[in-house]
Amino acid sequence: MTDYSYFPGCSLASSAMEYDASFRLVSEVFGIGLDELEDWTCCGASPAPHHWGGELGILLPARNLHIAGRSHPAVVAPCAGCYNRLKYAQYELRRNQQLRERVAQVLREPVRYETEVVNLIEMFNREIDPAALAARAQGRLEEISLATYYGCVLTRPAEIVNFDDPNDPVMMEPLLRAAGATITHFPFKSECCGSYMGLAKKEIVFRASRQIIETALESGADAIVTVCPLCHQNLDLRQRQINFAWDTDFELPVLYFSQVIGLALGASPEELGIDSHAVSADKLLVKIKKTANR
Amino acid sequence: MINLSRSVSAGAPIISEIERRSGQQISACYQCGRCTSTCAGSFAFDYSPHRLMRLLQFGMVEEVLRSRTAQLCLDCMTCSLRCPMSIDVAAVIDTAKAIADEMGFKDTERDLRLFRRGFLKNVRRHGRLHEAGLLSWFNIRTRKFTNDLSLVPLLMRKKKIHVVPPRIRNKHEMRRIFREINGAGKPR
Amino acid sequence: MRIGVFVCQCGTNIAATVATRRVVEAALSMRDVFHGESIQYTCSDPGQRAIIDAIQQKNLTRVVLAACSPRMHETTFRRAIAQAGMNPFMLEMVNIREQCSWIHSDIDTATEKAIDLVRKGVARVRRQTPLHAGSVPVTRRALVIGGGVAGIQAALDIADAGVPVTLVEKSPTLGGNMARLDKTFPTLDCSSCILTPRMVEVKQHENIDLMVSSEIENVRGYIGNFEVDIRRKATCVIEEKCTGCMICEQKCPSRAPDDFNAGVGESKAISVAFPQAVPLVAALRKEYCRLFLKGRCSVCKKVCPAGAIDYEQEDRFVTERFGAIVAATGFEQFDWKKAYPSFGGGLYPDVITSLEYERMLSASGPTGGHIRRPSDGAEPKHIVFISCVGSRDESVGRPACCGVGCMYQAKQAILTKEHIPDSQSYVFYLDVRAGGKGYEEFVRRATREFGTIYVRGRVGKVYPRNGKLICMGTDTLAGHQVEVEADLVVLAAGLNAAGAAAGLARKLNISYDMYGFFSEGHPKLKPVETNTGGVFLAGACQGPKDIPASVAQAGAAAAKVVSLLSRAELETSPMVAEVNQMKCTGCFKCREVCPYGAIEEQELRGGRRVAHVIGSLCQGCGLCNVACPPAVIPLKGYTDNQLIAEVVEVLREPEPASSAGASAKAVEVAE
Amino acid sequence: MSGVKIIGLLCNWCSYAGADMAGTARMKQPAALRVVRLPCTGRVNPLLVLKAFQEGADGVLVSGCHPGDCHYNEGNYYARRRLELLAAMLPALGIEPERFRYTWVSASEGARWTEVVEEFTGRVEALGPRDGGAA
Ligand SMILES: Cc1cc2nc3c(=O)[nH]c(=O)nc-3n(C[C@H](O)[C@H](O)[C@H](O)COP(=O)(O)OP(=O)(O)OC[C@H]3O[C@@H](n4cnc5c(N)ncnc54)[C@H](O)[C@@H]3O)c2cc1C
Ligand SMILES: Cc1cc2nc3c(=O)[nH]c(=O)nc-3n(C[C@H](O)[C@H](O)[C@H](O)COP(=O)(O)OP(=O)(O)OC[C@H]3O[C@@H](n4cnc5c(N)ncnc54)[C@H](O)[C@@H]3O)c2cc1C
Ligand code: SF4
Ligand code: SF4
Ligand code: SF4
Ligand code: SF4
Ligand code: SF4
Ligand code: SF4
Ligand code: SF4
Ligand code: SF4
Repeated sequence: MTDYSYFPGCSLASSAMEYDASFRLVSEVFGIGLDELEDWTCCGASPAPHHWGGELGILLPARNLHIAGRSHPAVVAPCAGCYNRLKYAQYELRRNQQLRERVAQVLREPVRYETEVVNLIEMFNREIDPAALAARAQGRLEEISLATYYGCVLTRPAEIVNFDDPNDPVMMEPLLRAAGATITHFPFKSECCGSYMGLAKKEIVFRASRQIIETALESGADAIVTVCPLCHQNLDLRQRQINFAWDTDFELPVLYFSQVIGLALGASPEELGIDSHAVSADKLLVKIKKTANR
Repeated sequence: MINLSRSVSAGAPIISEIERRSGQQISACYQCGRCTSTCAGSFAFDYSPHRLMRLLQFGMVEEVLRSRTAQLCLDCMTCSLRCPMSIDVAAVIDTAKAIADEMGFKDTERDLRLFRRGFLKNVRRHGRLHEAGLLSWFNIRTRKFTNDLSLVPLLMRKKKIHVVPPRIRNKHEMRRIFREINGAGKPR
Repeated sequence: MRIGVFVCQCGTNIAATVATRRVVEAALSMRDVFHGESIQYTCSDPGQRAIIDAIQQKNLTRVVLAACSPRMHETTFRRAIAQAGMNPFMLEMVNIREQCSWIHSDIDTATEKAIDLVRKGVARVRRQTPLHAGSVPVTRRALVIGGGVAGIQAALDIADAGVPVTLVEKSPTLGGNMARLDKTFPTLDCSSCILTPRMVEVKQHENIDLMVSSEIENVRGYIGNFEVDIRRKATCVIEEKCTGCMICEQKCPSRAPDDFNAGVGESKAISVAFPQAVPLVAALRKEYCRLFLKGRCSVCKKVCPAGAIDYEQEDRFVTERFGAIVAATGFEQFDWKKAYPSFGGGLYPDVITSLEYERMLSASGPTGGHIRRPSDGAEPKHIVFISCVGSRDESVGRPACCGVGCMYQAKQAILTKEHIPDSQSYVFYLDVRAGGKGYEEFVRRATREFGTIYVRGRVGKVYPRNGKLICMGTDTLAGHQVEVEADLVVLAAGLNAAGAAAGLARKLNISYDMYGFFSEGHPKLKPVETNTGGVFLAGACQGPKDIPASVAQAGAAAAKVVSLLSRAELETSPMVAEVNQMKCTGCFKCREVCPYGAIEEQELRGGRRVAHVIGSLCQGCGLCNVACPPAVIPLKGYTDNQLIAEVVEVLREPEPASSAGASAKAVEVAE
Repeated sequence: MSGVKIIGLLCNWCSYAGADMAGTARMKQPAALRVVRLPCTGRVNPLLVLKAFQEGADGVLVSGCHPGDCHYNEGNYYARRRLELLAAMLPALGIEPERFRYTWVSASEGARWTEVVEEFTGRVEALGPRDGGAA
C-alpha cells in the first residue's frame, strides 16, 4: 500500500472533524499511510480567488502543494474545495512560467508543484479492492439506499480537475455497491448546494440545498453521501433552517463517503463521528445488518 | 434605453479585457438561456446569467460591474458545464467580479464582500480558518448578532466549534504572502 | 348489378371518429350492395389486395370506397380495380376523412354523415357506365418561362436530355435575381462566377432557343399539346447584329433608371443590362429615349459600329407548340414604402432594401463594390439590418416568412465587415431561421467572427437626427429598449412573386396565393407539379426559396418534363362531353360556351347539322352540358342523372337499417 | 344536432381542394353539409339546385374558383351569371334567398372554407329546417 501526503484543510480540522476521523479510520483498515502535511495552511477556499485580485487563489494552495512536494508522490485532499484549489493552482503553475516565478518569489524558493493531487474517492478507488471491501462488509449495507452527491467543484471545471464525468459522476459507486448499498437514481448529484453563501446570503443555500434534499428523498435514498464539508454543512447542519424557511420536514441524514465505507467495515457510528451530525442517522443505522465485527 | 452605437464602442475595451482574461468569447453566446435555467443562484441575482451575457454583448459594462450577480455568483460552474456554446460563463462572471473590485465598484452586496474579506483576514491571522472567530466577527460587523446563533449550541455540543484559534508555525510566511500580493483594496 | 362497399379506417384517422363497422352494416342494407368490408389501410398493399379479391370472389361490378379525398388516391384505386379486371371508372370514392372524421369530433354525427355519403356514392356509381381513355400525340418540345437560376437549370437539364427547349425571359438578359447578388450564403461563393458560365451554356446549347425581351401572350391547349403565343418585344436593337460593345450606351444622352441594379445608380435609355449579360446585347427603352419622346436624337444609330439599331422595330409574335411548360418566373421584393411609414416610407435615402444593398456590395455594381450611403456617398460605419419587413407582419397583411432574409442578412453583415473593417453591423430579428445544411453555422460565424450584434426585437421607428438614422428598437432578451444611431439601414423586405405572375397564372390556368406565388399540386407529393397537367414549377415563383432549393426544384421539374415528353402519346380522360346527335337541335349554344373549342359542327347524312365533341380537346368542364337547351350533351362521369341521384339520395331519410338485410349478405369486417 | 341538411356543390379544383386542406389541417366544422363534387361550378345546372331544395335541402352552397382563376378559364363566370338569376328567382318559389349561397374558395384557403361552412350553416340553422323539408 502507498503512503500519501494528507492535506486535511481547515474544515476537517474543525467543524468536519468526523470526516477526518472516518477517513483516517478507513485508511488505517486498508493500511494506507497518511502523512499530514507539515504546517499546512488554508487553501484559500472560495473567497481567495474572488478577492483582492484573486492572486491569493493561487498562492495559498501553491504553498501547500509546495510543502506536499517534500514527501510523497501524491497528496490526498478529502475536501472537495481544497482538492479543487490545489488542482487549480497546479494547472495554472504548469502552464504559466511567469506565475511560477511569481510564486517562487513569494515563497523564497522554486515552487514544487508536480505532486499528484488526488481526492479521497480517487484514493479509495485506487487503494481499496472492491472484492476485499465486499468481503469485509459482509452485506452490511444491503438494506440501504444512497444518493451519491458530488456537488460542483469536485468535477468542475473538467479540464482542470479531470475527475470523472462532470455531467454524470459515478466514481463513488463501485465501492458503495461492493459494500452492498443500493445507489439511487439521483439527478441532482452535481448541482450546487449554495456554496459559501450560508453566512451572508442564506436564501441561496436554502433554495439550492432544499432541491437537493428533496430530490434525494424522491429518489428513495436513506441518506446523501458527500465528500465536501461545505456541502455537508449546507445539507446537514442547515437542514433544520431549511425546514423552517421552506416549511418542510426533511430528516435526511448526510454522510461522508468515508463514514459509509466505515459503516460497511463495521465501525461504530461513534467512532465515525456520525453522532456529531445535526440530522440523526438513527433510522438508517438500524438498517445496517448486525453481522460479525470487522 | 440602451444606445447601442455608443455603448458597444464605449464598452469595448473592458469587454475585450474580460474576454482576454477569461479566455471566453462573449459574442459566442446566442442567448439560449440554458445558463440561467440551470443556475442555483440566479433567483437572487439582479441579472440572470444570460442577461448578464447580453449586457456584455451590448457593451453595458457598468451595469455588469455594479451588478449583484457578479458578487453573488457561486462560481459553481454549472452554467459553464451546460452552456451549449461551451462558454465558461462562470469565468466571465468571475472576471467581471475581479475587474469590479479593481475598478472600485464596491456598493453592491457589501455583506458578502465583508464576509470574503473577513475570511481572508482570518486566514492571514491564523494561517487556517478560525470558524468561530469568522462567525462572530461577521455578525458584529454586519450587526446581525443572531445570525446562525441557533447553530451554536449544536456545534458546541458536538464539539465542532473551537474557541481557541488554530495555530501554525510559519506565521511570517503567511504574512508575507498576504503582504506581497498586489490585489486592489487589500488590507495593509 | 353487384356493388362492393369498402370503408377505410385509415388507421385511426377515420376509425377514431367514424364507426366504420356501422357504416359497413348500413351499406349492406342498400340496394345492390353485395359486399361490405372495413379495411385498416386500404391504400396499402394488403388493402388493395382485399378489394381485388372481393371483386373477383363476389363478381362485383362496381365499387364504392369510403376513404380519403379522391384527389389523393383515386388513380391508385382505379389502377387496383383495373387489375381485378373491372373498368377503372366503375369506382366512386367518397371522402369520409377530410370531409368527416377529420373535421368532426362526435362519433354518432360523423358516422351518420359517413353513411349519407356512402349512400350518395352508391347512388352515383349505380348510374356509372364503363369509360375508356383515349390518347393524343405529344409535342416533344418544352417551354421554360423565366431565365433566373431556376429557369436556366431547368432548361439545361431538359435540353441535355435531348428535348428541345424554348426559354422565354422578359428582361433583356438571363440571370434573374441571382445575377444581382454579390456573394451567396452559406459558402460565400461569388454569385456571378457560378452563374455566368451557366448563362453562356444556355446561349450556346444546340437544343435551347433563347428568347429574351419576350413574354407569354397566350396559352391554349392542354398537357402534351400546348399552343403558345410569344411576344418578342421591340428593343430597337437587332439582336443578331449587336456585339455588346456598349458604345451606344456611352453616347446616349438620355438617363434612365437602372433596372438591373435595383434602382441603385443610373443607366441610359439604351443600355446593356450588365457587363456579363447573356445575351450581350443592348436594348432601348422607348419611354426614356429622346428620339421617341421629343423626336430628335438618333445618336445611337449613328455611333453603332455594327449597324444594329432599328427604330422601326415592332413587337413580333411567334406561336409555338409545346408538350410541357415550366414556370420559373421568380420573385421580386415587396414594395415596403407604403406599409412602413414608420421607417420613413421611402423618404430617407439611406433606408434601402436588401437587394439594393446587394448591388452596392457587388464589385460589378454601380458603386464598384464600395458601400456608400446614397444620401452623401459617405462610407457608413453603423449599419442596421432590419428583418421581416413585410414578412410575419399581419398588420400589413403579410403573415408569411420570406424564407431567405435571415440568411442573406447574416451574409450581408459578414460582407459589410469585410468591406469596412471598422464598421459595426446590427441585425434586428424575430428569430433567426437557418434551417438548411450549414446555415446555422454560417449565422454563428456572423456573430462570432464578424462581431455582428443581433438584437431580438422589431424596430419601432426609424427617424433622422443629426445626420444619423435613429433606429428605435428593443431587445426582448435583455428586456431593454435600445437605439442605434445608424448611417445606413437595410431592410429585408418580404418577397412576392414576380410582377404579373397572377396574369401568367391565368394564362397557364394554374392557381396562386396572396403573394402571387404559384400553387403546387400537393405540398409534399407534388411539389413541382401544378393542378394543370403539363405545367410545372421551378424556383422562387412557387414560394420564397434560396438558390440551392431553386436549383433542386428546377432539376426535379426538368425530370418531370423529360419523363412526360419521353412518351409518344398521352392518355386522355374519358370524362368528356358527348352529344346525343339524334336529339341535338343544332343550336350550337354548346359551342359558344366551350372554352377549348372542342365542339365542331357535323353534318349528318340527312344534311342535318349537329354538334360533335372532339374528345381529345374536351377537358370535361361541363359548361356545354348545362348550356344545352334540350340537355342532350351529357358530361360522362358527371351526368345529370348521376348528380341528381347524389342529391336525392343524400337528402333521403334512411329507412332504419334492416338488420335482416344486412345479415342476409355476408358482413366482413377486417379489423 | 342542428337537424338541417345542406348540399354543397363544389368545384374539384378549388373549393373541393380547399375543403381537403381544411380537413388535413383538422379544422373542425359543423356537420350539416354534404358535399357533391363537380368538375367546375360551370357544371352546376340551376335546376340541380332547385332539385335539392325540392328534395328537402335546407340550404345549398355552391363554391368554386375565384373569378379569373377558373381551371377551365371561364366556367365560373357562366356559373355566376346563371346562379345570380337563380338567386333572384328563389323568393318567388317560396325559398328564403339566405338559404342559397354562391362563393369562391381556392385550393389554398382551408381556413376560409371553414369560415364559409360555419357562417353558412349558422345562417341556415337560424332559419331552421324548411317547412315540408327534412325534419
Ligand atoms: C437580397 C437577397 C439576397 C439573396 N442572397 C442569396 C444568397 O446569398 N444565397 C442564396 O442561395 N439565395 C439568395 N437569395 C435568394 C435567391 O435570389 C433566389 O433563390 C433565386 O434568385 C431564385 O431564382 P429563380 O430563378 O427562381 O428566380 P429569379 O432569380 O427571380 O428569376 C426569375 C426570372 O424570370 C423572369 N421573369 C419573371 N416574370 C416573367 C415572365 N412573366 N415572363 C418571362 N420571364 C419572367 C425574371 O426576369 C427573372 O429573370 C437572395 C435573395 C435576396 C432578395
Ligand atoms: C420526428 C420527425 C417528424 C417529422 N415530421 C415531418 C412532417 O410533419 N412533415 C414533413 O414534411 N417532414 C417531417 N419530417 C421529415 C421527414 O421524415 C423526412 O423529410 C423524410 O422522411 C425524408 O425522406 P427520405 O426518403 O429522404 O429518408 P428516409 O425516410 O430516412 O428513408 C431512407 C430509407 O433508406 C433506407 N436506407 C438507409 N440506408 C440504406 C442503405 N445503405 N441501403 C439501402 N437502404 C438504406 C432506410 O431504411 C429508409 O427506408 C419529420 C422527421 C422527424 C424525425
Ligand atoms: S457559476 Fe454562478 S452563474 Fe453559473 S450557475 Fe453557478 S451561480 Fe449561476
Ligand atoms: S448557456 Fe451559454 S449560450 Fe446559452 S445563454 Fe448562457 S452563455 Fe449564452
Ligand atoms: S386509402 Fe386514404 S383513407 Fe385509406 S388508409 Fe389510405 S390514405 Fe388513409
Ligand atoms: S447596339 Fe451597336 S453600339 Fe450598342 S452595344 Fe450593340 S453593337 Fe454596340
Ligand atoms: S436615340 Fe438617342 S436617346 Fe434614344 S436611345 Fe439612342 S442615343 Fe439614347
Ligand atoms: S426569413 Fe428571416 S427575415 Fe425573412 S421573414 Fe423569415 S424570419 Fe424574417
Ligand atoms: S347545345 Fe345541345 S342541342 Fe345545341 S348544338 Fe349543342 S348539343 Fe346540340
Ligand atoms: S365539357 Fe363541353 S364545354 Fe367543356 S371542354 Fe368539353 S366540350 Fe367543351
